[in-house]
Amino acid sequence: MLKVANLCKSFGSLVVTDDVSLHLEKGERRVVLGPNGAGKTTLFNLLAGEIAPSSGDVFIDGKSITSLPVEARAHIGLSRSYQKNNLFEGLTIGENLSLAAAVAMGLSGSLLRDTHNDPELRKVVTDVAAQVGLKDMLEMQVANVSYGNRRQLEVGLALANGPKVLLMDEPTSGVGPSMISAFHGLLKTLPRELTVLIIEHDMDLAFDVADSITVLNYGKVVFEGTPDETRASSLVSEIYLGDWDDDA
Amino acid sequence: MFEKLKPLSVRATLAACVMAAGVGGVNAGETKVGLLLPYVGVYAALGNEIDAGFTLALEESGMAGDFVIVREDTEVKPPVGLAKARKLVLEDEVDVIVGIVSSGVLGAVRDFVDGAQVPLIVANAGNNDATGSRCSKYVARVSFSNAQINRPMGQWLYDSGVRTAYTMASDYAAGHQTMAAFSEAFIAAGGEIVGAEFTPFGKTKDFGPYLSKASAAKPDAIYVFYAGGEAISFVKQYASLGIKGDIPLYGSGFLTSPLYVAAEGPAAEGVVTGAHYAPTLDIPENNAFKAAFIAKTGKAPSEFAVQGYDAGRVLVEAVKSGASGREAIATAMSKVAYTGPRGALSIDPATNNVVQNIYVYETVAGDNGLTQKLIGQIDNVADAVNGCQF
Amino acid sequence: MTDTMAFWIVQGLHGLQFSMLLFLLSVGLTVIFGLLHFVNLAHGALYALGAFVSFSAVKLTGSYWAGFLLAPVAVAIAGMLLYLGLIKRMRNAGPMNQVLITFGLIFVFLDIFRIFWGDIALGVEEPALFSGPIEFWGIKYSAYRLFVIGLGIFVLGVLHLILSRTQIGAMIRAGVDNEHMAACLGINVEKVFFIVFCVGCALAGLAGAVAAPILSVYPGMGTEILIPALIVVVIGGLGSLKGAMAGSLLVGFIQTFGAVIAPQIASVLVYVLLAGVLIFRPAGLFPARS
Amino acid sequence: MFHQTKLKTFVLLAILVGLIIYTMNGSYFGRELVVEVAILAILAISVDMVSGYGGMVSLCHGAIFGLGAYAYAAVNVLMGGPPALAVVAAIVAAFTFGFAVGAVTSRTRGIFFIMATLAFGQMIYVMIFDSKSLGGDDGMWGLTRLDLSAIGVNLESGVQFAIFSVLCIGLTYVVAALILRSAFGRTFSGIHENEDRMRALGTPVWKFKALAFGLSGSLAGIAGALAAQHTMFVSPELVIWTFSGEVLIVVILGGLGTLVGPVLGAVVMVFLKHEISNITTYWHMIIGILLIITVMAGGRGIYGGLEQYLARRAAKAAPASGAKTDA
Repeated sequence: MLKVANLCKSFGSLVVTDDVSLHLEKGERRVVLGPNGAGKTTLFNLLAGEIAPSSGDVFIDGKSITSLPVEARAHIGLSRSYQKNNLFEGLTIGENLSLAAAVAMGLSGSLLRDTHNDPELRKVVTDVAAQVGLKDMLEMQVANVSYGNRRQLEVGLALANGPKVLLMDEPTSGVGPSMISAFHGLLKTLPRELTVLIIEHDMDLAFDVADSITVLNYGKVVFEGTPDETRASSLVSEIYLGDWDDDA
Repeated sequence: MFEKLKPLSVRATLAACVMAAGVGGVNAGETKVGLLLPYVGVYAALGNEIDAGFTLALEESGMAGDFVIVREDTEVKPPVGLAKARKLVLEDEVDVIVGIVSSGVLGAVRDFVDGAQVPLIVANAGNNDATGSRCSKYVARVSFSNAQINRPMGQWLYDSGVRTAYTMASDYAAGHQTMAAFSEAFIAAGGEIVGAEFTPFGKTKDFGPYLSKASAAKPDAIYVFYAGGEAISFVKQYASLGIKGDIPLYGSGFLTSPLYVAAEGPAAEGVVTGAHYAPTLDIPENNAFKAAFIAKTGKAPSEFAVQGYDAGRVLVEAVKSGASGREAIATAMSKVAYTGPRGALSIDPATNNVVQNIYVYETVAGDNGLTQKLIGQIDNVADAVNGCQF
Repeated sequence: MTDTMAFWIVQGLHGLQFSMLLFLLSVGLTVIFGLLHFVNLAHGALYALGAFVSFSAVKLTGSYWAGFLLAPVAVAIAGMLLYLGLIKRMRNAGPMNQVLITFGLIFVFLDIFRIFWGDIALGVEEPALFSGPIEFWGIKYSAYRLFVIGLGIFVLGVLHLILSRTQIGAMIRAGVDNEHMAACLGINVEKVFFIVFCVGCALAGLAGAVAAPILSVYPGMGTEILIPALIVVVIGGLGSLKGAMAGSLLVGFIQTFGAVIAPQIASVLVYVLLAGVLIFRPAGLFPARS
Repeated sequence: MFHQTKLKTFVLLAILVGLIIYTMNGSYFGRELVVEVAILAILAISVDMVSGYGGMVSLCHGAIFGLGAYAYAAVNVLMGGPPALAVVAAIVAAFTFGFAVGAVTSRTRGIFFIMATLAFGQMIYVMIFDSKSLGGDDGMWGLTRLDLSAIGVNLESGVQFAIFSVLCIGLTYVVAALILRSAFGRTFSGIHENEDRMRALGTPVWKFKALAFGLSGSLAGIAGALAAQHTMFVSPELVIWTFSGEVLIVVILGGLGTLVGPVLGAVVMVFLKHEISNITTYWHMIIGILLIITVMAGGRGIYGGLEQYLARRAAKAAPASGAKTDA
């Protein structure tokens, strides 16, 4: 479903993504691990098209999307959430979700339909809101809700965008244990055919939800395997023990 | 839209407020005049000169009490001018409109006054068409037409020995009409136009590139049409670039108008221009006018003040002849003739344009700054009918 | 020297002279832009103020140089008042509010000029030292215009030296590059802003005083020059000395040679250039910040 | 994001009815003022649509407006076309230019955008001024008004034309409101809120900006067609850049991003200016000072202030309710 071939990115002499290759099957849940500065977010930016790679290719469904701009990738079904909240602060949660859903449903350019009162779209919005636990907060303005709710909305926007491949950048960053477990539950309820790539710090979550795990260090893929293999890998624990202060 | 169509009344002077006694207070036999002039914007100074000349004419006639004046500001914007003209006619119900400085405003107002059958005495705007193809029984002009001032200059330049000329003018209707009239006459007399340039109107700050081009063509003379701020820049740059020493400069009188010539300074000395008025014209009518104008305003009159004065005189003469009401004034104003500050003056019944003398003068240093030395005079210049049909 | 060559050299000098005038005007605008993130539409009005002050100074003293010296000082004082009264408070108000405030100032200045100096265009004489034309290599050219060209190059040199060699220059460069970083480094950003704003205004006043003998002086002169100056800033890139000079030269030469070679399309050429820059280099040719 | 509240509906209807009553009872000159209000209000609505809801602060709407007026005149006078066709031409020309400006400037933000619009507006001015066929400095005259005699309306009559103009305000408002509450309009507001995220969600941002600017331009074109019919004359003064700034003043005065506020702003501005200029020819200065005070006060405009006042009163009456305004 998502294939990354020999992706490289360097800023001047600094190589931040070094010959990364990945292959995700349809429906696969893959977690990307790695210490701070390992180039995880850069990899996501490359996949989403927000920065251009120095070399290498990205494929979805066997088609190269390397030269496509951000918005075209989103149209193909590549959706992402951000590590730092990137929301429509001045709007309500419902309005946020309906903006994303309207794009997915091909309505966003319509001059005739009012997405706010469109039953079809309204249903998508309430479904996604229920999924991420924001069902009762649709009328709240984003600027007035808690940080945790915003993290939920961050994921909600990506989901409402109708993805085939979902990139989630540390969805649980900075939230408390109860929300982590709620998020945990959410991941399990996602449709099985959805391909998900998650950057995650919480090991337990990673081992629980992942079908497979990729470990990045200094921009390179240093390990790839199942959760059990990862747990057993001395290399992985070395990287993590050696860089313990990653609880950002 | 408030900038463009802003119709409002501006009382320019306190004296005006006294006279504008209010709507409805007009006694039988009184004539209500709408004075339509720019009081803000680039032509505000012209508007004030014309206003002063006009009121002087009414006061001098001793009939000031017979007129009620309503002043409106055109802001030199045609849509505003039109809105004000409509207001004067429909709301104030004036008998006659006087004024209009820019041809743009005149173009906008012409159809309206023609349709409403309200006489209009034009006190400046010189577009040929207003007394040519777009002439109207209701529109009389006491100022000048662009062709009228410049046509005689073609022959005059040739007669004074100029064989080749390079023309330069602002790129708008007045510039084109001016140069067409001059060039036609100059060529007919036997001269040759070796180059012509129209510079972007209102946007040209630096005439250097054009002046250097003109200088490179090595003509006997440069003949130009510039007015106001452009005239000041042009004359100074002409001198500063050293072209003054090589090629003499001629033009229509606005180039060295008394209103602006002081700002041009010594650069203007020796420039020869043709105009319908020269302040130094030594006839009793002009001397009396100058004295009265200085007594009233404290400064010497320009050609614009004279135009305002003559607009007032034409109106006074028309009313004196017994005219009262719109139709009668319109008919009477085409028949007016008298000798005023600029000599013999009459309205041409065929076109409603003024018939007047054109004076050629050189700007020279005098005791109190620059003054005008008369060096030529062409009498009774009248425009051709140019398709005018009433 | 052939006539043709002399002709093109003279036209080149015209272009250079106009460019230098634009440079004096736009350099203040662009540095204020780049450093304070403040757009001052009244910059043109300050230029006009410089011209009017110079007119009055010349009239009172009879010497061009009185105006030449007084105009920048007077306009810098006006700028100081504006900064303390309005601009300091509006610095973080967003571009639209800044545009509106300074747009309001244009109106206010226009009427101030009318009240004090009237509606009639005024003139200032060239200084006796540079009066009339001088001849060199068989070329005759205005001495005063050569002075303007020299002055522009001189100001460019001084500004370059200040920016590259002095403490305050380093502060300005740091501030343009990254305001927060500069503040962290212990630079008194407020003070730097104030100085830069006043110097920018003084240069606008100088431009007005210098332009007065070439052009005429009238209330609308500032509004008319504003758009070319803004175009210079956009083309050159915000906050950069190099950009201001490059933009001024481009606009100056395009206008001059456009007027000579292709007068029909000359007036549109600058806008075509602007559109091209906006499409291909939206941050201008030499943006100070990468 | 746009919401048509009851307060908006009420204020709009109150203004329109008020203007119509004023027209019926007013003098000739009062009717001129009403038409002026209408033209300014329509233009202010079109500016608010992109500036208030899309953050595209435009200094070229005056030029688009003038372009519309000239397109009307060109079809009506030069080609002898009927006024209805000329209105269409005005809208199409204004849309096309607006779309082009929106597309070219879609990558620029903030002050760069403002200055780019200023320059492109000025380009239109230069082109119109330099165009001999469009009459250059003299402009064009002899324009005719729409013939609505089929529905018993005679636009040659001052009263009927003024009422027609007022109805045009309502029509423009409805069109702008429908655009803003459509999926397109909401996406456009989303771009204003967070352009990068909107792009990441799959929105080709430049198309939305260009189309929104084009649609807003076509409303400005309607104002242009109305102005051309009002004076039956066009001249380059219509296109002058300071007018764009004045429209922006009206929008701010009434309340940016409220859609009905600009209509209110237009009414206040026209009548205020009329009153001030009766007193002094230095009215530019007074308007300028008023503008500076308005902006410095950091207010949300007249309508924004009204909304805030009512919300506060409602909050006092029912302290527990967390009513949300649609600012």
